[in-house]
Amino acid sequence: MTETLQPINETKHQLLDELTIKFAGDSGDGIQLTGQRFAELSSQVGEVVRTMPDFPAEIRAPAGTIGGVSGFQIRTGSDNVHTHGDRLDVLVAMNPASLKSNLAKVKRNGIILVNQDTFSERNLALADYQTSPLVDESLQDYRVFALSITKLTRAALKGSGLSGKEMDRAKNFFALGLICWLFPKPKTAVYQWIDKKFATKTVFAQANRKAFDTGWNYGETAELFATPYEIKKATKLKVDHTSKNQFITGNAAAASALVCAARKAGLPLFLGGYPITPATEVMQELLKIKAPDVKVFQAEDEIAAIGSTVGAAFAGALAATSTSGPGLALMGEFINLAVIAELPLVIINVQRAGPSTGLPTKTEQSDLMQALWGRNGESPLPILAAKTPQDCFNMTYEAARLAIHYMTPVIVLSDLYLSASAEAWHEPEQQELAEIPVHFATQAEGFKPYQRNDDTLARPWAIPGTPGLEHITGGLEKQWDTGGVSYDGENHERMVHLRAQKIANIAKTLPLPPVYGNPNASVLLIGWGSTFGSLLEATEQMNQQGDAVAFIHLQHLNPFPKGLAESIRQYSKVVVAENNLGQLCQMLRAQFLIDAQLISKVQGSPFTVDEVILKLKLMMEKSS
Amino acid sequence: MTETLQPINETKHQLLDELTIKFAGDSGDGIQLTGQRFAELSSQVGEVVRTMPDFPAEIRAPAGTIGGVSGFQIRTGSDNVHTHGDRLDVLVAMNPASLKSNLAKVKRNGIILVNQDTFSERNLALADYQTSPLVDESLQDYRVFALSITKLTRAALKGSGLSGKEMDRAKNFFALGLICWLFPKPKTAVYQWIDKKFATKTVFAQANRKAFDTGWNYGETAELFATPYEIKKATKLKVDHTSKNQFITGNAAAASALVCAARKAGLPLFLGGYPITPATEVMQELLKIKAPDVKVFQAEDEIAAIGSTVGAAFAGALAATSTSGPGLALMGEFINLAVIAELPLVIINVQRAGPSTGLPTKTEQSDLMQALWGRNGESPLPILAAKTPQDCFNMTYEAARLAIHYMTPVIVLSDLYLSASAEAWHEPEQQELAEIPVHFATQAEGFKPYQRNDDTLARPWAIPGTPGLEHITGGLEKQWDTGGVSYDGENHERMVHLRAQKIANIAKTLPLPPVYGNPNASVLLIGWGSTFGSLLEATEQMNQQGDAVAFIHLQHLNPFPKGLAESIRQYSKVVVAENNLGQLCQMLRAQFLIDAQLISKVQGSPFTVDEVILKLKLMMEKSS
Amino acid sequence: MIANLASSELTRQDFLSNCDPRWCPGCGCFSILRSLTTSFANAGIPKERQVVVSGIGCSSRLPYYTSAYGFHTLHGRAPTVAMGIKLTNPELSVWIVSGDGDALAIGGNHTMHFMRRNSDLKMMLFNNQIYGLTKGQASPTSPPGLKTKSTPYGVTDNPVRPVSLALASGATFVARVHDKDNAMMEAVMDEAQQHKGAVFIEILMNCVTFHDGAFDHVTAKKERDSHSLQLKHGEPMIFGQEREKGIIDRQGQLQVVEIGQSGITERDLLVHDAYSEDTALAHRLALLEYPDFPFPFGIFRKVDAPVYG
Amino acid sequence: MIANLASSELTRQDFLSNCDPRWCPGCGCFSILRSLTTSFANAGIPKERQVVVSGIGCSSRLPYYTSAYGFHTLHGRAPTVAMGIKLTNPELSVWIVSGDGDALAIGGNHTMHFMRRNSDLKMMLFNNQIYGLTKGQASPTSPPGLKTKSTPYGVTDNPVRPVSLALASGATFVARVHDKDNAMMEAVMDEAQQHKGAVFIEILMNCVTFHDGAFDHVTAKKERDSHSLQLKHGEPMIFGQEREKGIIDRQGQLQVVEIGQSGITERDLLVHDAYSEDTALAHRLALLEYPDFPFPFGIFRKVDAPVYG
Ligand SMILES: Cc1ncc(C[n+]2csc(CCOP(=O)(O)OP(=O)(O)O)c2C)c(N)n1
Ligand SMILES: Cc1ncc(C[n+]2csc(CCOP(=O)(O)OP(=O)(O)O)c2C)c(N)n1
Ligand code: SF4
Ligand code: SF4
Ligand SMILES: [Mg+2]
Ligand SMILES: [Mg+2]
Repeated sequence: MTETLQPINETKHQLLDELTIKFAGDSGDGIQLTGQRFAELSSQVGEVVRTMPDFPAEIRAPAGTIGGVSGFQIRTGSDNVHTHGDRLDVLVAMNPASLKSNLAKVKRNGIILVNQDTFSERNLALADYQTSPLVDESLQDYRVFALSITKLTRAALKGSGLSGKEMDRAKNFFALGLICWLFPKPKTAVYQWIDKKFATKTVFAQANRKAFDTGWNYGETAELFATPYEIKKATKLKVDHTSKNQFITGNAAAASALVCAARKAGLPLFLGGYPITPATEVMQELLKIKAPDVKVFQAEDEIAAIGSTVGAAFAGALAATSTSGPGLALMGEFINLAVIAELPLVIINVQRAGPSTGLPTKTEQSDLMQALWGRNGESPLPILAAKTPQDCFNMTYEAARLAIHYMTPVIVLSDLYLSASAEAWHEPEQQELAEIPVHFATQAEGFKPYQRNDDTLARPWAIPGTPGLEHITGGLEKQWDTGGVSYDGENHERMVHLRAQKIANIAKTLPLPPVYGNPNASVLLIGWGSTFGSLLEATEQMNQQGDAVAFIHLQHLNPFPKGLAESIRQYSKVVVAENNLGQLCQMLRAQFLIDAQLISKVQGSPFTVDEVILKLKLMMEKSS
Repeated sequence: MTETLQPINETKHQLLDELTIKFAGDSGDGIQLTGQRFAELSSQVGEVVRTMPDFPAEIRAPAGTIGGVSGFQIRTGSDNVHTHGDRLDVLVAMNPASLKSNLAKVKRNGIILVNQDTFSERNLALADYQTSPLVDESLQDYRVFALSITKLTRAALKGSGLSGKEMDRAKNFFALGLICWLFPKPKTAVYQWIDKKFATKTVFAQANRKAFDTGWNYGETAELFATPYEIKKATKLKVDHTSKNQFITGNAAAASALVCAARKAGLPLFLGGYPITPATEVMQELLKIKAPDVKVFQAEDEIAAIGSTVGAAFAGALAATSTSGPGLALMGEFINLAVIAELPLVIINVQRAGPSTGLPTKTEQSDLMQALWGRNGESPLPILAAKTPQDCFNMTYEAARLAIHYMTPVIVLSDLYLSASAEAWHEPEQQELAEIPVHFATQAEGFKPYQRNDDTLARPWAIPGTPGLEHITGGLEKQWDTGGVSYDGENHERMVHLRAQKIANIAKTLPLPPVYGNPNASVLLIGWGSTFGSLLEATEQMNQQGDAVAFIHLQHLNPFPKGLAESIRQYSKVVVAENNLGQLCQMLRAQFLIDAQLISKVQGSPFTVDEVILKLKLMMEKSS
Repeated sequence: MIANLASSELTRQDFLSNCDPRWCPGCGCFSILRSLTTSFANAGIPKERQVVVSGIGCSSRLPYYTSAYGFHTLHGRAPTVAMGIKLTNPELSVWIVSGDGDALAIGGNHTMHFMRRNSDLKMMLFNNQIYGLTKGQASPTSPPGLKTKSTPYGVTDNPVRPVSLALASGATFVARVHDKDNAMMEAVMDEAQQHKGAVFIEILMNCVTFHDGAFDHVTAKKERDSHSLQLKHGEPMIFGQEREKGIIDRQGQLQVVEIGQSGITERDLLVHDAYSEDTALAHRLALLEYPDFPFPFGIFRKVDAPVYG
Repeated sequence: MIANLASSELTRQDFLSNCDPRWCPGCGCFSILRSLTTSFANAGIPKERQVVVSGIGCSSRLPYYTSAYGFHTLHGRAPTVAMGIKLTNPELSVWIVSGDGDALAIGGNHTMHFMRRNSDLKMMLFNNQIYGLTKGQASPTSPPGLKTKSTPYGVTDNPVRPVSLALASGATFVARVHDKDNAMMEAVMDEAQQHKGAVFIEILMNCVTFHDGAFDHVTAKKERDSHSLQLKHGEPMIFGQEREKGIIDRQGQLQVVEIGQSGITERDLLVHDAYSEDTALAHRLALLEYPDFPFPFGIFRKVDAPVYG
C-alpha cells in the first residue's frame, strides 16, 4: 500500500497549519468508519493525528434525536498536535440533530457541511428545532454548505442494483470523498481499503467507490471551495508507512502492552475482568486473541476478577485486571492481599466521573487517592498514569515490569478520555522492549519464601508445581524471612516498614520527567494523566505569547521520582492542573511541603487549551 | 448496694498513688470474671479505673499452653489514670504459662503471686519451661509469693458437697479475696454480687463466698505482706455510686450511643452488620435488645450489611453499620452511594492491624486514609475518632447527629484497643443528650429532593410512605435542585463542589480541641484515637520533668475544626504520634503546610508512656 | 385483586413518571413497564407505598419511569437496599428490578439470600441473556455457543437456570413470564402484589440491540402455544396449538404425550400443584426446555411461610 | 486409585506440615485433616502439584497444616483465587477449603459460579453450622431456633441446604460426608481426586466450642446406621441397624419402608444412580432429613461434563 501514498499535485493548494474536523450524524450513518478512515489517511500521508469518538449515551436513543448522535473528531497537523482539538474548523453534519449538538464547538467562520436532504420537518422536530437552521439566521457566523448528499448519492448509484436503503448507506462515502478532495488524500488508498473491507460484497465495494468519487468530483466541480487545503506534516515525528501503523485507543494499547510484556517475560498472560465502562475494551481486545498463552476470564464480578488474578499471579502468570472506579472500590480488599502476599499484579483502572455511579460516560481523574489509599492498613504500591493513548502501552508495560521486578501489585491509571481517543502507533517489536527478567525460585535447599533480594527487596517467586518449594501464603502477617504466619509485634512493624521501603526504593530508579516550555520560568505547571496534551499546548502557547511557563507531567505518581522535590523547588510558583479537586496537589503538598496551587476542572471533559491558559494567567496575575 | 461501700478501717494502711494489677491464668480459670469484679469494686470505692482483657488467640489453644492464657489487667488510682497501665505492680499468675507470658510486663521488684499447685512438670513443659521458675533464679528481681491456692481452696471447701473439679473452679475467688484484703475493698459488696450471680446455685454461692473469705483471711494471717495498701481516690472525677455505674468497653459504648441517638431523634434504629473481629460486639450488644425500635440485620456479607443500611436510611431509620478494615474496604462502593444520594449513615470502623487480614487481634490506627479516600471519585464525608472507651459513645452519638443534620454518611474510627478496654461509665439520661432534630419533608407543594438548607446545605429527607414526595434517588449524578439525573458537565462540577462544601462547612461548628500540658511550650504533640491516654500521661510527665510540651488530641479528623491551623502554627515544632506510618501527619502537612514530624509505632499494641517520652525527647534533642 | 378500594381510582398513567424512557426502540423493557404500572394500578396500593429498587443495567433504569418511590442502587446490590427499606418500614411494598447480569452475576449471592430468608420483597429479573448496558457481553444466562463481545468464539459456560436457583434458594413465590404477553405478566404481577414473602419472577425480555429474537421460539405468537406450557395451579398440563398435548410422569420421568393417543386421556396428565410444600415437582418443571419439552411459564410455586424480619 | 505409581511412596505424614494445628482440642477439623492427607497419599499426585486454597475461618486454617502449596486468601473468596491458579496451570490439583459462613454467606456467589462453570476445582465445605473463628454467630446453615451470639433469641432464617445448592448450580461431583467417619471421607475424597470438573463435598464437622454435638443424631456411632443412609451408586437404598429399612418411590414421593413388611422386598427399593444426567433424583435425596428420613451421606452425583477453561 505504501508506494501509493505520495502526495498529489500540490501546486495550487493553500497550506493549513492544522485541521480539526468532526463527522457527525445518526448512529446508523457510518460516522465512526468515515472518521477513522480519514484519520488513517491523514496519518499515512505524514500528519500527526489525534481522534476522539463521541458515542451516543449508553442506552440507545431513537434515530434522529440528539441522544442518538454519533460523532468522530479528528485533529491533524504537525508536531504540535497533542489533543483532538478544542474547537472545530469543519463540521460535517449528516442530520439536524448532529448539527445541533455540535454547533457550539465550531469556530466562528468555520465550515459547516450539512446533508440538507435530512432536514425534514420530522427530523427538525426530533432535534428540537422550531425552524430550520438552514433558513433562519442562526448559522450566520459560519460558512455553511448545504448539500443534497442523499440525492446526489442516489443519483450516482442509480442502476447499481442496490435498494434505496442500501444506496443511502453509501452517503458517508460521498462525504468522505468531498473531504478527501478538500484536504487532499490519496484516492487509491481509499479504493484499496474499500475493496478489502467489502471483498465479499463487491456490489457494495463498487457503490462505495462510486459514492466516494462522486463526492470528490463534486468538490472539484461544484466550486464551493476555491482550492483544496494542504495540511502541514509532521517534521520531528517519524511516520511509519507500513501496514503495522494503526490507530490505537488507550484501551487497545493497554491490552497490547499486556500481551507484549507477558511474551517478553516468557510468561502466560492472565486477565480476570468484569465489564465496566470505560474499561471493558481492555478485556475485549484480549478476548479476540486466540492463543494458548493468553487466558482471559470474565468473572462473575470484580471481586472474582481480581481474586482470579491474584491466583494467577501465585501460579506464575503475568496477571492483570482492568476496571473503572466503582470496580476498583470493590477490589481494594484483594489488592491488599496481593500487597501482603507480595505477588505481581497489573491493575488497570480506567477512570470515569464519580462519586458512585456518577457520570459513567464522562472522564475524570479522581481515583488517584483511591488508588493510593483505598485499602485497610498500611498498603503501599506503585501507581503509574498514562498521558496519551499510546502511553497506555508504555505505562502498562512498565507496570508489568515493576510488578515482576518488585513482586508487587501496580496500579495504572488511565481514563475515559484516553480509553476512547486514538493516535497512530505501531506495536513495538519484541527486541525494542525493555527486558522483563523472571527468576522463578527453583532451589529447594535453604528456600525461604520471604528472603529478599538485597537490591529490590523483592521476595522470590516460587510457583506451585515446583518440587520442594511448597509453602503457604495468605493475608496474615508474615515472619520477615520464612514467610510463616507471625503474630509478633516487632516483626509486624518490621514488615510494615519493609513493604513501604520496597516501594519507596523504586523512586531512585525513576527518571525525572522532562521539563517542557521554559525551564527558567518562575511558574511551574504540573500535570498527570490524560491532560498532557492540553497542558503542553497551553504551555507552548503561553511561552509563545511571552508568558514564561515551565511544565512537567508526571507518569510515576507513587513513588515520585527521586529528585522531584528539588526540581520543583526551583520554581517560585507551582500550579497543579487536574480533573479533580486537587488529589495530586495534596500529595505534593504533603510530601514536599510546597504551596502548590490548583487548577481544577470537574466537568466530565478534559481541559481545553484556552481554559488552562486563562486559569494559569489568572493565577499568575494574582500572585504578582 | 451503695450504703455498704464505705471504706473500711484505714488507719494502718500504706497509701499508693495507683496500682496496675493483672490476673492471668488458663482460659478456664475464671480470670475475666475475677478481674472485672476487682475493677468494679475499685471504681465503686471512688478510684479511677481502666481495664484491658487479654484473650487467647482466636482459635483455642490447648489448656496450659501459652496460647491458652487469658488475662485481665486493671489500673486503678486517681485522676491521672488514663490508660490500663504499661507495667505491672502485681501479677497474679494462676499457672506457669500465664507467668511466662506476662513476666516481661512486671516491674522490677513487683509482686508476683503464683498458684504453685499448678507448677507440675506437665504444665511447666506446656509453658516451655525447662526448669521451674519457682526454683531457679529467673524471678529474683521480683517479690514472688508462691501459694498453694488450689490446695487451700480445696481444704476450705471440704465437706461443701462439691466435686474436686467444682472446688477448683472457686480458686479464683481465693485470689480475689487475697487481693481484696491487700488492696482493701468492701467484703459485703462481693458477697452481694456472689449471691446475685449464683442465685440459682446456692452451693456455688456458698463455696465462692467461702473461698473468697479464705483468701482474705490468708492475707490477714499469713503475714506475707506487712499491711494492706490503700489506693488514692479520684479527686476531680465525680464517682457514680448508683447501680447505673458500669464498666463499658468501646464497642458497648458505641452500641449504646446508637440506641440513645435513635431514641433522642425519635427514629427507629437499624444496624446492618456482619461479624468481624474486633467490631462484632457492636452488633451483638444491639442484638441483645429486644425492642420494636431496634432492628439488627446480620447480613450475608459486608456489602449486604451496608446496602441494607443505605436502604434503611432511605426509609427513615437512624441507619448504622459496624465493621473493621477489611470490611470497610468492601463497603467503599456503597458508602459512595450514600455520599451521592446524600443519606445519613453512621459507619463504625473498629480498626485492627493491616494490611489485608494482617493481625486481626492486634490494634492499629491505619484506616484513617482509607476512611478519607477509599472510594472512587471525589467523595467527601466527616470522620470522627474516639479517644477512650466512653468516648466511643460520644463520637458515635455525634456521628449520628452530624449524619442527620447534614444528610451524609459519617465514619467513626475506633480500634481494637478501645473495643476491648473498659472504664466506669453510666449511660446519660435522654435529657442530658444533645438534640438531634429530624425534619422529614412532608410538603408536596414545590418539593424538590435536592433543594438545600441554606445553612447546612443539607437536602431534605423525604421518606417512602410520604404522599406526594415520590422521587427516585440513586448513584448517577444529580441535577442540583430537582435531584433528577443530570449528565450536564457544569452541573456535575457544581455538585462536586457542593458536596465538598457541605462537609467543609462543618468545620466552623466544631470546637477547637483543648490544649493539655503547657500551652506555652514550643513543642506541640498531636494525637488522635486510642493513643489519648498514653499521650496525655506522657505530656504530663514531661512537663513535670521540666520538658515543656503542649498536647492536643483530635476527635474531628475531617473536617478539622476551624482555626486548628492557627492554633498549631503557634508552636515551632509539631509532632504527630500515631499507630501507623503517619496518616494524620500527612493530612496536616497537606492541608496546613506545617512540617509536622512523626512518632510512629506499628506493633499491634498502643504506645506505652515511656515510649512516647523517649521518642519525643529524641526529637526535641535533634531539633535543638 | 384490588386490595384497597379507596385508591383504586389510580390508573396506569398515574404510575408513570414524566421521564421519557431511554431504552432502544423495540426493547422488551417497554412492555414490562407497561405491565408493571398496570399491576400497580390494579393493586390499589397508594403510590407512596410502592418502592421500586433496582441495580445497574438497562432494565435497572425502570424506576425512573415510574412515579413511585425508587432507588437506582449499585450493580447487583438492589436486594440489600430493598432489605433495609422493608425492615425499616414493613408497610411498604418493595419491588426489585434487576437484570440477568445484575441479579445472577455480581448480585447472585444477595438474590439467593433474600429468597432464603423469605424476605417480603418482590424481585423481577429481566432476563435478556446479555449485558445490555455495557453493550453486549455474555451473562450467566447466555446460551452456550452465543457469540457476544466477550465470547467472540461462543459461550462455553453452563447457563444458570433462574427458576431452579429460586426454588433451591427457597423463594415462596416463583414464576416465569415474558415480555410478549402482557396479560400473563399482569396476572402474575397481580398475584405477586398480594404475596407475603420472597417473590421471584423471571421475565424473558428481548434485547433488540444485542441479542434480538432470543426467545422467539417460545414467545412468538405463532410458536407460543405449541412450544410453551402455561402452568395453572390445579389444572392438567396441556399445551399445543389445539391443546392436543400434555405432560405425564412416567416412573419419575416427565414425558410429552399426545392426548387421545395410546389411550392417554386428560386424566392421566400431571396436574400442576403450585401450592405444594414439596418443591420436587417444581424443580423438575424448572428443568424442562424446548425443544424436548414445552417451555413452562406461569407460577411454579406459591406457598405461605413465615416472613423474615 | 493410585494415579501416579512413581510417587506412591508418599505417606500421609509427608503431607502434613510441621506446624501444630491450632484448633480447639476435639474440633472436627483434625479428623478431616487426617482424611485429606490420607487421600493425598493415596492419590499419588506429587506434593508440588497439590494446592490447597482456603478462605477465612477455623476450617480455612487447614492449608497451614498440610505440606502442599497453599493460599489462605480472603473471607469467602477462595474459589476465585483457585480459579486463577487452575486456569494458569491446569496441571495442578486445586482444592478449596471453606466453612459454612465462608462458602455460603459472604462467598455464596463464587461457590455457585465455580460450580456452574464446572471448573476443575474441588471444594470441601466444612459445615459446623456456626461461625467458629469469630466465636459463635449464626451461619447460613445454622438450624432454626439455634441460640448463638448473633441470635440470642434463636435463628429464624431458613438454612441453606448445601447439597441442594450444589446440584442446582451444576456441580458434577456432589457428596456429603462427616468428620466421624474417616473411611467414608477418604473413599469420597479418593474419588474426588480423580474427578475432572467441579467437586463439592459437604463435610459435617463438629465445633466443640460453639455448637457441640450438632450432628450427633446422625453421625454418632450408635445412631449412624439407623438415622443415616449410605448412598452407593447402583445399590438399593437400605439402612437401619439390621439393614432392615429402605427407601421407595411411591408416585413421585419418597417413603421409608420396612423390608419384608407389606410384601416389600429389596427389589422394590430405589436404586441409587449417581451417574444420571438428570438431577431430579439427586435433588429429592438432598431434601431428605432426619427424623422423617434417614440423612443421606455419600456421593449424590458424579457425571462427566466439559470442564471450564
Ligand atoms: C461495580 C460495577 N461493575 C460493573 C458495572 C458495569 N455494568 C453496568 S450494568 C452491567 C451489566 C448489565 O447487564 P444486566 O444486568 O443483564 O442488565 P441489562 O442491561 O441487560 O438489562 C455492568 C457489567 C457497574 N456499573 N458497576
Ligand atoms: C471481609 C471479612 N469479613 C469478616 C471477617 C470475619 N470472619 C472471619 S471467619 C468468619 C466466619 C467463619 O465462619 P465459617 O466460614 O463457618 O468458618 P468456621 O470458623 O466455622 O470454620 C468471619 C465472619 C473477615 N475475616 N473478613
Ligand atoms: S441494549 Fe437491549 S436491553 Fe438495553 S435498552 Fe437496548 S434493547 Fe433494551
Ligand atoms: S471454634 Fe469450633 S470450629 Fe473453631 S477450632 Fe474450635 S471447635 Fe473447631
Ligand atoms: Mg441483561
Ligand atoms: Mg462454620
